[in-house]
Amino acid sequence: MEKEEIYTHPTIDREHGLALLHQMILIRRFEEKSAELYTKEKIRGFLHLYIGEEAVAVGAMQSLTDDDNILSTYREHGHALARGVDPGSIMAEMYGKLEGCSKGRGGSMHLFDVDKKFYGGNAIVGGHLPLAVGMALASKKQQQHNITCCFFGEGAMAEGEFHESMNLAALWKVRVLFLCENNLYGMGTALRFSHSVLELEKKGVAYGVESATVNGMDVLEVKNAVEKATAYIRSTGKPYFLVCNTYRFKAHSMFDAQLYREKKEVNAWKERDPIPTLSNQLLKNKIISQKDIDAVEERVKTEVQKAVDFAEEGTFEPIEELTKFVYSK
Amino acid sequence: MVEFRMPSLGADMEDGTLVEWRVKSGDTVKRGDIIADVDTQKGLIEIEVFDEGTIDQLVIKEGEKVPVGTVMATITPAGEKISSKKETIPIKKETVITEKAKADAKKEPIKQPLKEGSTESHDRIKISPLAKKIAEEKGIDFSTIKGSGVEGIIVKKDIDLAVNMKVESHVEVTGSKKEIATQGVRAAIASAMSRSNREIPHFYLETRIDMSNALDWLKETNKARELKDRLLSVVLFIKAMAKAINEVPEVNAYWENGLKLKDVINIGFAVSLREGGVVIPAIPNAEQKSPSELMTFLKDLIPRARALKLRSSELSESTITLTSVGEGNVDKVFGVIYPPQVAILGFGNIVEEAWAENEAINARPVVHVTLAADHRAIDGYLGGRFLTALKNNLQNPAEL
Amino acid sequence: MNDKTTLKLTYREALKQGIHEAMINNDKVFLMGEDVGRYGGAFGVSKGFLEEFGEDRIMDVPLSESGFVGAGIGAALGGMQPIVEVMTVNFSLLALDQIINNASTLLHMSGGQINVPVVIRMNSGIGSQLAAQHSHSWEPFYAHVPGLKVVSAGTHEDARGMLLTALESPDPVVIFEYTSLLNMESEIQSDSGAVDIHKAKVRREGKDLTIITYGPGVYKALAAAEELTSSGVDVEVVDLRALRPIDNGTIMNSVAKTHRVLIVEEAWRSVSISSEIISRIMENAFFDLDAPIQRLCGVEVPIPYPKHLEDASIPQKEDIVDSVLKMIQNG
Amino acid sequence: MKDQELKGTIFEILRKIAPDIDPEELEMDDNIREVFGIDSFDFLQFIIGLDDEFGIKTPEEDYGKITTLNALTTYIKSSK
Repeated sequence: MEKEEIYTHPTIDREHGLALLHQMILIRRFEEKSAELYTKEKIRGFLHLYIGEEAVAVGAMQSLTDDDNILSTYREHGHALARGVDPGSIMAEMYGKLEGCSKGRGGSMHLFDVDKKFYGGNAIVGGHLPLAVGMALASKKQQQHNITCCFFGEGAMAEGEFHESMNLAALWKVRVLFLCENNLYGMGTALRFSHSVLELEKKGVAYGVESATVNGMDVLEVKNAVEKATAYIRSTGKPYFLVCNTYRFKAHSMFDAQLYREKKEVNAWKERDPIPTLSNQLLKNKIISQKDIDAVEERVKTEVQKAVDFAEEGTFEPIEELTKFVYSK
Repeated sequence: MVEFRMPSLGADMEDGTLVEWRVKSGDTVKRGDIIADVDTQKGLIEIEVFDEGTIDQLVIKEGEKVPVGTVMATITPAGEKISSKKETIPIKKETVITEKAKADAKKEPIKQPLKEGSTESHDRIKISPLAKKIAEEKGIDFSTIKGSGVEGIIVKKDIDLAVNMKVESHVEVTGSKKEIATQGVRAAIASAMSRSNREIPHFYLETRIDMSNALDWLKETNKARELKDRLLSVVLFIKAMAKAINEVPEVNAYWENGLKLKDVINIGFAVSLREGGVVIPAIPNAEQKSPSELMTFLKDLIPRARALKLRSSELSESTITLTSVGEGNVDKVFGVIYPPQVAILGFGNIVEEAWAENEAINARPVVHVTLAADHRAIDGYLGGRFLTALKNNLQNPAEL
Repeated sequence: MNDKTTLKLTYREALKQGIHEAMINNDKVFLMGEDVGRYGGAFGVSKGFLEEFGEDRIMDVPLSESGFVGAGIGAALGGMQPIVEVMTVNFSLLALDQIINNASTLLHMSGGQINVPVVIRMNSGIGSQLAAQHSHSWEPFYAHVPGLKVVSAGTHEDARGMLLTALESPDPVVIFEYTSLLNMESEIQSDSGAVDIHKAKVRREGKDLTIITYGPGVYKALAAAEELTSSGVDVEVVDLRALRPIDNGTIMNSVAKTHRVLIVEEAWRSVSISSEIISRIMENAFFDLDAPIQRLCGVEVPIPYPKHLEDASIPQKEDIVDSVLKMIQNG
Repeated sequence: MKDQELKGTIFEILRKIAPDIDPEELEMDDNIREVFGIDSFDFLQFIIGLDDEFGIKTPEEDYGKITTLNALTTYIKSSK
């Protein structure tokens, strides 16, 4: 494992600790239920699970305000849930129902909720980076100080659009948080097969963008790193590039025999599961008790089932509506 | 009892082969445990179980390939005897969108309801959609019509002509096909003549032509030829007329807010029908045909004309018309121009008449030729030059 | 010309006036593109704009088509009204992912929540021997994409006015402009401004045959029509203008009138705009056809460099005249 | 070749030229061309018919000698 900056844990109060735990467990159970529903053919198409990377989404969202824009990838359930998109509307979207957050038109990879400024999952690797730069450009031209946070994997960093966007963001001095979730595999390609330089944060330096890296398996470390990043952006108006080193416990997507990695490696990373990483710290410091954890699990169980029921009762759009949303009027 | 089924891991996964059970009956399992290894087209995949409880029965054996959804094992749920109903998910697939609805959405509604083919089956006739529509509307059987379009396809013009040939005044059409046809001819003549009268300001010129040289040449030529190849004087008229047109092209034109010369010489040859009426098929490129070629051409044309078996193109291509009085002892005829042509040449019979020349009078075979012309297009001077050219051409028949 | 005064100007001048008026009308509008500022526009269309409007509204961008076109689309998401100039349609291939997977699909994928009011202008077409990579005609490609509006400025009037209407659209509009017309002078009404971008237009009435065309084909068809009057052929010229959505009404009315159709376009013949027009006529005006529809299209070859080959690879006025005469004579 | 047979053949030729006429109506001294409106073109076909049937090559000068049935039958008999 590379050396990372070590963060001392500021004392965290009970309420905030439980909230973080709740969000990560919600994401975990929601994703597990999605996997189950996929095997039962309720969800079709592609399904990319966020299990293992919960700390990044939850940690990052803590310092992003309601005015900040979020752009994500196809592995976006965690980001959407952490951003507060209703779980029922996400599940209904994966069922392809009209009640889905994108009216069933987008599916798992294209969740949109403009009220939450959640500007989608983008399925073209790196495709949303220029959009983020553009949105930040528009904010700047309208004297708005919000941040546009753009999540992407280390795979996207091999796309021209990453380099063009980093350069444009630095050149035009716009408020973009480039947040890379480095989970070591671009689908089936390990990091060392897609990047000449493995210290990914070094790529930001080339464009004069403030860059840092953080342990993406610890929600508190991620929270602090993103706090620093957003503070920098809000004060300087300049972009920031943060690499979160994390790991996905499940396959790239549902139909993947994971021939590209060893079970041994997966188990090693599971030792650093972000959920017990947090709950143990809180238990050890006696901030919470096991009962609290069980209560969170129970609450999450109901939330997830409510989401499934909402999706089950949803309706399919009539065929006559097929060509809606192609043009505005 | 809860059923554990072969899971679907991808839209393109139809079946899976059980490679190895990780549990045996009686084992307890909890959510997320690996229950079996299944081989797929993507490789070996660990299969999780989502229900908690004890394995009751392993239904399929290792090595068996089964489609997605097949029951692989049964599990007695953990905890209370019957786990809350809500927990289990109904397996049945949503009956979603009927195939028909999907198909309808794809097909753009075709504006024109496809008309039921109303004409009986005949071998593939090439006719333009527009022409076919008009033919069907006007009740025209287009199977006999020869098309004038590219590659002989029947076009609107052909149908319009056929429509004119049909009885225009909607007279109750009875009698044999022949009668119908002749009534059609009558109608066509009526409409052409009235239009001509309405639109064309006629003026007339006349001349007398000495046919001695022409007839002598004809006699000599026919003597040397087989009986069936004998020439008639009419081919000399046609040839002389065609040559005269080359000298005075203005007569071979049409009027459309301005004189528009035709670049081909198709002489409309008036053929009178025994039962009355006249049809005027065209002799295309008359100037290029020799007298004997003209004779062979007429031998085919005239009988067909008389039997009303003409192609509509033959009836519409003429650029100028030649008419004659036919038998009997009328000596000249003044024609009525067929629009949109601008001239019509009329030949009387060849009769012996007194002919004064160099202060001497003697009898000569003479033909009275008249020219009716459209005064919008040409005038007396040009008409006169045309008739003079005709007269000269007939004086040296050998060059025709 | 009716009594209203007219203005003599080049196609380039018309484009410039259109952008200028757009910039004046709305301060949310800004122009971004390669060499639009200091260089004054690759074809001189935006010369003087940097001095007049400043760097903030006339943005020179690096050669990162995917990047800056994507950013333009992003800016439209963010509430601005960008005019994104892709120097030539040939470079737009690099930005296709942004145009197709973002601009034209976000509205639909988001279930109607997101509009993308971006206008993308592209100089296009053949002429001055730029060879294969610089002589593309991608109208058929863009016209295939639901979610985009695609228009072709084949006349000075449209070069002057299409941009203004396009900027009003809440949905992405792609405007094809033509290098071969830039220096051409013509007359437009002096008060000529915004024009419709959804309807085709009969540029010349006629009764014997309809020529359907767009882009550089328009002036060529009009010239051919003029020449054909001397052989007594009266040709109607329909300028498509809108390549998506295509205006069926004007097309079918003309077919119903003349019963004969010749389609002229510079793009490659297979899977082209003409292929689409023929299908629509078959579907909607089959019984008005008195002869098979003919078309003159680009020869299916990467556009060759030599002038005579380049000229031979697209329909010229003479080809149009010959085709019409052949169609008329064949009945 | 008896008169009756001769007339039958002549009628046959006439029917070939003008299918819709009825030769029976013809009186022996009627002018055939006028009664049936046979123009110079049809008459040439008639002459060719005589040649086919009777092998008579009627020269143009003799056209005037065969205007009626009577004249025609005598002419044919005399030329055989």
